[in-house]
Amino acid sequence: MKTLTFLSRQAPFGTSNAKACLDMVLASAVFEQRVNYIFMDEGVWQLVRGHEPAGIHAKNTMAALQALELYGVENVFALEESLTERNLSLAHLQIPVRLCTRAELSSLIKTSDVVTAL
Amino acid sequence: MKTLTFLSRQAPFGTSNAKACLDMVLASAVFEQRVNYIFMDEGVWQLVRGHEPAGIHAKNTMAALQALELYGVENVFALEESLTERNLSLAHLQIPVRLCTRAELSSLIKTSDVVTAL
Amino acid sequence: MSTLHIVSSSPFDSNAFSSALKTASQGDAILLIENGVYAAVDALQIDNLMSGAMPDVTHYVLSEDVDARALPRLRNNIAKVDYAGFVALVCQHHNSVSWN
Amino acid sequence: MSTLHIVSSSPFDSNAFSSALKTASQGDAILLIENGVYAAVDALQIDNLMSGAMPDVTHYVLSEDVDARALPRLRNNIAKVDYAGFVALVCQHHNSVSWN
Amino acid sequence: MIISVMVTGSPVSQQSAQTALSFCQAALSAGHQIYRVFFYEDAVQLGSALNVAPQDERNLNAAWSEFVKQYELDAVICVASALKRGILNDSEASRYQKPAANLAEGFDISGLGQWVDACLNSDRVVSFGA
Amino acid sequence: MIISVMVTGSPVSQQSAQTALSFCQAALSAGHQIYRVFFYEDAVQLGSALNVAPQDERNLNAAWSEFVKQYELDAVICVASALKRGILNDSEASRYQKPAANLAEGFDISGLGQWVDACLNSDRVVSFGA
Repeated sequence: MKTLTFLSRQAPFGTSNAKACLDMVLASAVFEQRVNYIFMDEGVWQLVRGHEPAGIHAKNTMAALQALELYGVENVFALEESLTERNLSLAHLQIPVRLCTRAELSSLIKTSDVVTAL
Repeated sequence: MKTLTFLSRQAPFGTSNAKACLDMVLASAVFEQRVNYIFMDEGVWQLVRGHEPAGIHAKNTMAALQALELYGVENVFALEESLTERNLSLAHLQIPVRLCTRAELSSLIKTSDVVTAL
Repeated sequence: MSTLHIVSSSPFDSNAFSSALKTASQGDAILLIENGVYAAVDALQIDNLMSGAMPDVTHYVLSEDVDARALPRLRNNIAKVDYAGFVALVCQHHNSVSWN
Repeated sequence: MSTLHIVSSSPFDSNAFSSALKTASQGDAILLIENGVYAAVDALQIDNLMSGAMPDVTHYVLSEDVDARALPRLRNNIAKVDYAGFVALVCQHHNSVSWN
Repeated sequence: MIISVMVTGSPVSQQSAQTALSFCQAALSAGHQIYRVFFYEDAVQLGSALNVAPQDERNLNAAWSEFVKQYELDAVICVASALKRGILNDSEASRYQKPAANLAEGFDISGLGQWVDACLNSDRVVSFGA
Repeated sequence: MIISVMVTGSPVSQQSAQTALSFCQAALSAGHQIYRVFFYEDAVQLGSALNVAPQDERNLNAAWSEFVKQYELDAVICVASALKRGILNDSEASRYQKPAANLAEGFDISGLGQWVDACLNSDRVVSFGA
C-alpha cells in the first residue's frame, strides 16, 4: 500500500481542476491506497457550505465530498492558514475536515509516496 | 476608422496569450485601424532583449515585434510601473516602446472603441 | 466616456483584480464574475488592495457566480447584478476590458 | 526523505511560488521551470517572498527556460540545471510536488 | 444595440464559454442584436462535434450549437486556432489530407479578420476569456 | 529508476506538454525507464490526429506520437477527459455513434486507474501541469 497525497489548490467552478482532483482521489480510493486529501490556497473555497451552481449550469460536487468517508477517504484536511487568509472558519464549511498547519502539511508531503497538486 | 487597443498582459512562451495578442494586433493593422499595443503586467517580459527559445522548441516572435512599424502599428507602449516592479528598464528591451504611466493607460483605454486584454 | 472592467480571476491567485483596480478611473465600473467574485469577500487581503482604489468607481458582482460559490460575506458597497444587469452594464459603458 | 518542489507559474501572477516556498522544509529543493523562472529574478517583490523562506532549501532554475526568456539578472544562490539535471533532481528526492 | 462577443477559454476546463452563452442569451432577451460570436484560442473546441458529455453534466458544445442555430447567429471559429487544435470542416480536412472533419453544425471557420470586422460593426464588444 | 509522468496542460496554449516531452527524453537518455505517460484534462488533446501545425511552428502532437512509438511507451489518454473534449478511438466513436474517430497512433484511451497503477509501480512520478 502506498500513500497518495492530493493538494487541491483551486477554487470550484471557475476551472475544472477541483473536479479533476476529486476524480483522482476517488480513483485512488478504489485501489485501496492510503489517501490524504488536502484543501489549501484557493481550494478551501470548495468546502464552503451552500453552493448553488445551477445558475451557472455547473454540477454541485458537495455530495461527492460528503461521501468521501464511504469511499474510504478518511484523511481530509484544510490548511488553516488558507482559511484564515480568506476570513473562513470551520463554521463556514459543509464537510468535516481536520485543520492542518503548514508544518503538518510539509510533514504529510514528506511521508507520501506520490503527491499530486491540482 | 476605429481605435482598437490591445493590452498584452502575459509572459511569452509559458502560455500562448502573447502570440494570440500579437496576431490580433497584426490583423487589426491589416484593416488599417488605429491600433494601440500596450505591454503591461507580465506582458513586459515579451520585450526583453535576447530571447533564445530554441531549447524549449518555441518560436521567437521578436522579429514580428520589431516589424510592427512596417505593419503600421506605431503606438507601442510599456507600462512603466510593470517594468519597475520587475526591475526592468528601457535598456533591457529589444524594441523601441514608449513608456506610459497608469494614468496614461487609463486615458488610452477611455479613448478606445474596443479594448482587448490577452 | 466610461469603461466597464470585467474581472474573472481570483485576487488571491492572480493580479487581474489588482491591475483592474489600479487602471479603473473616475466613472468606470468593475464587475466581478466567475472566480473574480472572490474579490467581493470581506478579507484583509482584499482590503489592502482596495485601499489604493479610485473613489468614484462602482463595484458590481454577478449574482449567479456568488450563489454558485456561496460567498459567506460580501464587503460593503458592492451591488449584485444578474446576467440581464451584466448586459445593461455593458451597454451603459462605452467599452469594456476583460481582466482574466 | 526530501521533496522536489517544481514551480511553473510566475510569482508576479500566481501564488504557486509563494505556496511552494512556505511548504518546502529542510532538505527540500525548489526547481523553477516555464514561467516559474521569473521567481529567479532579482526584484523587490521576490525578495519579499524570499524573506519568509526556510534556510536549508536549495533553489534551482531550468536553464532552457531561462535562456528562452533571457532573464536579465538572477538572484544569488540559485543554481542552473538543464533537462538532464531536472531528471537527476527528480531521482535525488523521494517525491515531487508540481505547483502550477 | 449591436453586440459582438469573443470567447477564448476552453469550454471544458474553464467557465468562460458558459458565461459567454448566458450573456448572449440575456442580450437577446433584452432586445439587443448579436452581430457575431468569435471563438479564439482554446474556445475553438466548442466547435467539435465529437465531444461526449457525462450524462449528469451539461453538454456545452451542444448548447452553443443549438443556440447559434436557433437564432441564426454568425458564429465564427478562428481558423488558425482551430487547425492547431484539430478542429476541421470538410474543406480544411481535405486540404490537409486529414481522415475526418469534426466541425459541429452552426459554426463557420474563418480568419481573424472576421473579428476585426465585428469590432468595426458593433456598438459593444465583450471578451470572455482564458 | 522507473518513472511515470502525468501531463495536464493544453498542448497548444501551455508549455507543459513540451516540457514533459523534453523531460521524458532526458530521462531515457539517462538510462531510466518510463513506466507510463498519462494524459489528463486538457492534455488529452495531444492525442488528436486531426491537428495541423503552422509550417514554421513545432507540431507537438506529432512529436509526442513519434516519441511514444519510437520507444514503445505506454501512453494513456484519460477516457473521461477525452470524451468531454472530443478525442475518440474507433470503439468510443462507434459506442457513442459519432461520425469519426480522431485518436493518433501510439496512444491508448483508458481510465484513471491506469494512473493510480502507475503511481503504485513507479519509483518516481512527476506532473506537468495546467
